[in-house]
Amino acid sequence: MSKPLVVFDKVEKRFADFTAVKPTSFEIAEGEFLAIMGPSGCGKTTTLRMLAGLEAPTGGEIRLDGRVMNNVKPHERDTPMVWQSLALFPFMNARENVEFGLKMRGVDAATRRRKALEWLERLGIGQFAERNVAKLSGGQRQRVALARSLVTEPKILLLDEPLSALDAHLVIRMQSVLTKLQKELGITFVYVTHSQSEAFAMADRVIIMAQGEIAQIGKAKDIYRAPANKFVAEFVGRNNIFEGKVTGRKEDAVTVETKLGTFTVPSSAAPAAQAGQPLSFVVAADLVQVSTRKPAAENVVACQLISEQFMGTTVTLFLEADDGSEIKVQIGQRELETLDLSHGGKIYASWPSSRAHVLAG
Amino acid sequence: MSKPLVVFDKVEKRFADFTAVKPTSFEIAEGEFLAIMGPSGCGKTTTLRMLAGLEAPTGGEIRLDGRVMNNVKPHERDTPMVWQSLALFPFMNARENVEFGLKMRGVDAATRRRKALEWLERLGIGQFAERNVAKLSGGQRQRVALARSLVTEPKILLLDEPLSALDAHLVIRMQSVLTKLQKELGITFVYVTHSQSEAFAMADRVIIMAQGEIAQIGKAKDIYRAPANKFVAEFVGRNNIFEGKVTGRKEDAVTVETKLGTFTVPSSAAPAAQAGQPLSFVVAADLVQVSTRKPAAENVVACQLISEQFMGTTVTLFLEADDGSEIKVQIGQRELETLDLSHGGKIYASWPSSRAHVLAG
Amino acid sequence: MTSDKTLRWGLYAYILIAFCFIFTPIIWSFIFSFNSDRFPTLPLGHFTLHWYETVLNRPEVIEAAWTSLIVAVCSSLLSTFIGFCTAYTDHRYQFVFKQAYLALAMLPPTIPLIIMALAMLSWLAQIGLSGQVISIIIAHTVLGAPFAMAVIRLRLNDMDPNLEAASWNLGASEWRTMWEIVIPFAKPSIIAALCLTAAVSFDEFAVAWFVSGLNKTIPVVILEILQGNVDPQINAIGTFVFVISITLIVIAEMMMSSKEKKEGVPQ
Amino acid sequence: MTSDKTLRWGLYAYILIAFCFIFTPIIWSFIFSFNSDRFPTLPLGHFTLHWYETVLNRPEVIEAAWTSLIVAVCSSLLSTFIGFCTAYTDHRYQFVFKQAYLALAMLPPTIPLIIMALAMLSWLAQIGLSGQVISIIIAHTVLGAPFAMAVIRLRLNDMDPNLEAASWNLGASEWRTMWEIVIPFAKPSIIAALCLTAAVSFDEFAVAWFVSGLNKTIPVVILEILQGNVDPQINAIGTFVFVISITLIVIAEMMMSSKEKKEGVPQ
Repeated sequence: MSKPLVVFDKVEKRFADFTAVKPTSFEIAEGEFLAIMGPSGCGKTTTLRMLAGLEAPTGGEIRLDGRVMNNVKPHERDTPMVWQSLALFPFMNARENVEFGLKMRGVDAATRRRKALEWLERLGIGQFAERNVAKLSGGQRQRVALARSLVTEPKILLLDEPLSALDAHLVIRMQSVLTKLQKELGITFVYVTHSQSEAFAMADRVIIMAQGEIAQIGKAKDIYRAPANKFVAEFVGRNNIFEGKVTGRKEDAVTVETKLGTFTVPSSAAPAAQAGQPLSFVVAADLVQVSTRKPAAENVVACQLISEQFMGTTVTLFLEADDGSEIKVQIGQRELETLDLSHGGKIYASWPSSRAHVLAG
Repeated sequence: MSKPLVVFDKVEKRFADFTAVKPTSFEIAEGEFLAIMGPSGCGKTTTLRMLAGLEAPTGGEIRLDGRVMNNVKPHERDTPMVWQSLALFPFMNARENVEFGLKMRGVDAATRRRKALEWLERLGIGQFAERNVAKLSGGQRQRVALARSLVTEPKILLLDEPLSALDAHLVIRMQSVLTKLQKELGITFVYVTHSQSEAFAMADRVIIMAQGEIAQIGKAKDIYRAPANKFVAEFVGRNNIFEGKVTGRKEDAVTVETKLGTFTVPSSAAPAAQAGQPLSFVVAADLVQVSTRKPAAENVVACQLISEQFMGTTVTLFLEADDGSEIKVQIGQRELETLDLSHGGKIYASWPSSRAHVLAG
Repeated sequence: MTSDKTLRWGLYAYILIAFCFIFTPIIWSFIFSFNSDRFPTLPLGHFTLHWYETVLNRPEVIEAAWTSLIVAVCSSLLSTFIGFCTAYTDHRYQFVFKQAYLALAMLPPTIPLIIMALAMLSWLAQIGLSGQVISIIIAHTVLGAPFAMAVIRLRLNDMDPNLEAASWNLGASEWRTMWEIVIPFAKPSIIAALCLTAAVSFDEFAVAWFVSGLNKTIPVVILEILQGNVDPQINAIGTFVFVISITLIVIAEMMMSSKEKKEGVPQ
Repeated sequence: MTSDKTLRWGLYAYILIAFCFIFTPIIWSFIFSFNSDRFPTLPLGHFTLHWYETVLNRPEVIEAAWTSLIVAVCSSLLSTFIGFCTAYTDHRYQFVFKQAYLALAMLPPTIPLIIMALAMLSWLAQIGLSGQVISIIIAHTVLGAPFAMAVIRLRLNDMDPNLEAASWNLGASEWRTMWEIVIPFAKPSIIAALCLTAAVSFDEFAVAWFVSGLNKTIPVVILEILQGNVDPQINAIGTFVFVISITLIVIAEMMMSSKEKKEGVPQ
């Protein structure tokens, strides 16, 4: 990891009646693509706005390139932002929008015109330079917003859910534009989103925030494979979470008693577990098997099929165990057709112990 | 299939300047759960509104239970509808909303009160009967709307994208409520939706509409496995569509030349194909394999990785072939981790010929 | 933020000017309507209801109050009815020249009152309606209907277009739906329109004066008294008119803003 | 649908009444302002500009036109400035008692003009400003500012709250942002507010009459001429005032509706 460009040092933001961001510390390396993800109200946008100077931290220190930024006004920073609403100036055409940042920096008319056109060209919308922004399509407006932020050649670009208003197929297109651009320019991107797909597809590192705190920070792969806690396990995806108490310990397995029954987890996953201690573990929905006859597996739960959700070629089955708790199973649509699942009939969900991931704490 | 409750006989709806529904014929059996699905503007909602009498057909005949309905006014039909916006009466409480249909039919106050409370109870919101509908949650409002439509014990219930305003987890819940209800009551449901997941999870049969016409009608499984034409193949899901010309025919395979290269399809899938004829085929995204080294498979395309989309534990890779056309591949997130895909590197997509589904026409 | 103070100053300055030139005079005349001295001087004399008594003993004031009341009630009912019909027609139907009709329907309040009064004066004389109460009622109805329409239209615009269809769908005929759904939904705005048009009629002076003849309304009588001698009776009548108008307008405002609370849907 | 005709009838009936009682009289007086006969009788005499000429030769009319112009220009500038400041303050800042301030700021147009005029008459006499042009300007400014504020506020409400932040974010200071972003964005509504407040001032009669003293505005002069003898000159002045007011209001309307086109974002 190269030297940190941004340092958040116990940064905190309290409003009159609630705390948006609890004291939070992290670093962003130069040239990194960092995504900050979380449900709405988790403090991710406030964090970004503090970096842009639109909110003043009530505690801690934000350093950008070594300089303390706490009291630097927004227009004295060089932290351009791409807004969720785009916030293009509606009474200007595309070129004038892109020129705005240069104009405010006192660049002469000829130079800023040239640079604006260069950037519009680079983003593939050179032919729309003189068109009013209201007359551009969603994807074109997006590119104008990007050009407007990048024309001043900043070291860092802040993006606040920039793709949330686009159609699914445009999101895919813009994702590839963004990743390409970030690689070519080598500048730092800080990308706030609530979409796991966007964060996982683009970011080098992901921060997951919950209620003003960092719940987990790391590579997308690690977060997906090994959620640090219950919140992340629930947020990141289709995980089945089991909470219970350790009842015994054999050489290779720890038995855990939950309200759904007694299950085993590999002892290597919970090396310090003692009988009587609480223990939570997660089984990803795609690792659970279903069958209509009771299998001879280690961990079996008898359920009823409640509903299905189709996503492309994958189906998520929502099962209900006898005690009313929900179990999610993800299988392929082709696999589903080989099973004879009727609503209301008994279905058995099972998984090998080795698939269980034990949650910390 | 039991006797048809609804018959659409060459029904057509023209507005001043465009045709919403071209002459369309189909039947709905008694007790069937039929979903009508399609992109916005395909005529699916107009079809439903004609059944409710809110639009008058400009041609053809609609028969309900044997009776021609073309000129029957909406309030003289018994075709209650659940609206996308719910359309609950905001100045009434939940019970008064449910009572409305009975009141209009002249049912006495005591009876309609009893029936309304029964239905609210049945849908699990008996305790909110006297609450203003504005003070109910989305899911509760949904149930009030259902109760209001069902309290008159109709033979048929029309549903116009009723779940589109709900959160994902509530959609799942309501899907199970709807399917259960339909089975218990044994009445006909006509369910208009743009969501494939809802249609596939609930309906006995699905009609796919495009530009005012029926593109395909059949069981969800059949539509998914064997799309009838290019439109359905594109609409239904993550399919890769190849268009080309037949160049040769061997015992077991037909070779097709497309702009991406020459591929083979099983000759059983295209029994009548002659050299020189145009032929289109589809390969579902989850049947395509990817590798970083060129495989020795029958059908191989060299591509670059453009972008990814994460959905739960499944990843859709968007690849670009040398000629710029897009190839979609769906693999599991765990499988993705075993591949070393870097943006920009060469990737080979391949599939066995037997996986190709030849499109009609 | 540095521009904060400068801008807030704008608001304060306006409030200050408004206070000096409008609210103070009105409070002033309110106070002197209860003051025993004949001329407005400080210190105040003692509290008295004398001026209200003398006003109530002037038969022309009582008569004018009745005229004002009749005109206000009739014209507010008529203009609210017309306003509801036009607003509903606009809400529900599309027809050729609709924009032109609506533009014409909204025009009356933009015509200078003095011009309107002038024109009506000579016109009513031509058709022999000059000096009749009915002519004031008609004039105020024409003046009030656009306000009623605007208020009711605002409310109907908030109505889910499927609400009526849902009512038909559940077995209510078109007229039944009007009574059971549309009017209950529009009720706050109908009450607001009634209050607002009554206030417009009650306060309107130019047309009433030019057109009235023997049937004078309250504002006309104020002017006539004023043309005689300066008198605290004027303060008494002024206070009376002010209290009625403001009450009507406050009710209308409350009715119009109450809808927001009703619509608010919690998640 | 059966209720269709009945309801549409409402709209037509209103248009008909409005035509009979407002538009016809106004067209009537417009026609007779160009008619050679001294009394409005049919058939018409010949076309003449005589009445316009005699009006223009009356020095008190010319003087009143100047007074009206000065008052309208000054008060529309002042009330639009105040209106912009209050609207922007409301848009941007949250502060204690904001609701109360705004309610007070919006109050003046709801006070009956005759009461306002009465109250100002006695008050201005007290503070020695009676009969001055400045007092009419102040009165009209107070009257016009709420309209200006309402119009500009409507526009600022349509402004993406991130627009200003985006401008700071790109290096513009707060004042620069005001000039480069906020004012250009609000421009149509500022022009509309100028026109509207000028029209309000130009048409206002009660306050101007009570307060004016020697500095009479056009509506006041109309009344005074009318109190003398009936004369087609009145038709000429009336037509003149009507054309100016309607022009100002039409410009204001166009400015206010033009925003919709600008905002429309195609998919």
